[in-house]
Amino acid sequence: MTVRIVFLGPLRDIGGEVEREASAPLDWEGLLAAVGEPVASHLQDARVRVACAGRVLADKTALFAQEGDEVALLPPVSGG
Amino acid sequence: MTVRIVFLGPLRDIGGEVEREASAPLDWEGLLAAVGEPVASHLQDARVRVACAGRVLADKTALFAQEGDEVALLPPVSGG
Amino acid sequence: MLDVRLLREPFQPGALIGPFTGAHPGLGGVCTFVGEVRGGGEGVEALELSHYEPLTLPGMEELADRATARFGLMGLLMVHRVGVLRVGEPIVCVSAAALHRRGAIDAVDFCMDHLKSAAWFWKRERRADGWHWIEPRPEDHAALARWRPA
Amino acid sequence: MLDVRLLREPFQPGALIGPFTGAHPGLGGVCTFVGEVRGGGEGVEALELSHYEPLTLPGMEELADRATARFGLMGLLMVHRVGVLRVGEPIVCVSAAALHRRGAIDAVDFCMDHLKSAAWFWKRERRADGWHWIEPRPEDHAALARWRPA
Repeated sequence: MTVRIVFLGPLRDIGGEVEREASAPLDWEGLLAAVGEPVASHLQDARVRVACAGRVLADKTALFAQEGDEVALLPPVSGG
Repeated sequence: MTVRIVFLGPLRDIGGEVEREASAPLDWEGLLAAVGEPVASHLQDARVRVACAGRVLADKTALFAQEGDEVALLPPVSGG
Repeated sequence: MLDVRLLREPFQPGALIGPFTGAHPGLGGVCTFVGEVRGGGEGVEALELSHYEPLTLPGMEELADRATARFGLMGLLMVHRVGVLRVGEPIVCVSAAALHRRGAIDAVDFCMDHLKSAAWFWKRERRADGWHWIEPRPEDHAALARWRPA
Repeated sequence: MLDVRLLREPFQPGALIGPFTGAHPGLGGVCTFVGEVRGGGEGVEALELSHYEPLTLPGMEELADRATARFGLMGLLMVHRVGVLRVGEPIVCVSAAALHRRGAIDAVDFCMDHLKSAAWFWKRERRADGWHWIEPRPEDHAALARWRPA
């Protein structure tokens, strides 16, 4: 249980949790399985980005999180 | 001697005076004669406007200043 | 709140902007521009701004009215110095309060473009070799043209 | 001077802008935008801004660097609140100092468009019926698109 998955913004409410842990290594399919529905469906939305170890992935389906990495689920933003 | 002609901005240096008086009524030809060269030449520049009695004239050659009016010679502006 | 002033003495923009912002509870954003007499490399020692009393302040008030209507402002502060100014002194301060940032930012942009090349001010700079009159730069006229109806 | 901050507690923009302006002698203009939590008719009681520590501040710093280079700024102040904010509290303050007004105004416009819909913040509002997540409006995306190379 060594990858931490962090839920941001509305995904926190949708997932009903702020973070959870998953086994390393964690790829895209593993992530979808780990978060379950309905978050997995939201992750398919192109506007939802994924960061791993502090970097936003250009292609989230290429996720490959290692032991100790933090994976962040980033829905559309709204600041200012 | 009852129309006051006011020189603004660079026209003050060009005319060598801040204001002068002229006889009423004063029309465009009278204004050119009253201010003399080189100010008269500058007044021909489309960018130089003329105000009479606190209103900028749409057509400065239609000037017709009455007794007590102030005629202002307004070269291109630069604020801010 | 519409607050338009022509000032003969130095002013502190911060002392005006605080109360101006406070006068508009419920606002979404305030944009402010402060222009100062540039110093440094250009050798400017002082700046003199002259105006024409019967036109200058009424022209600023009309500009403020137009900006308020065009950008749906809650309030507008427009302050311009005249007289002799030293390097570092504020020349102009425009602050616009609106519900959304777009109106506030555009209103400041609009007012500055107009104050710069379509308001009744004449500016000259004193350099080592004397006074020089300043005309708006071509880019100032281009900036102004952006606001005209197509 | 580049001053980028993420604040968890209320702040007074005026207390930051004065020293920021003072830190740039020789400047020509300073443009500042302050966004506040809108109140009034919309029934908003509070706003919560959340962020993601590893991305948010680094992203703001990168945005500040880009704006400084793109608009030739002398200095840039960029402050954003996170946490729960009440109506009337400042959310964001961006202040840009430059030799000419164009760079200062455009830089503030650019930074606000990016903070609004391309920075790592998530916003929700509490109204009488509970919390509601806010997404950028279509006009926010359109505003952002203005800055992309053609």
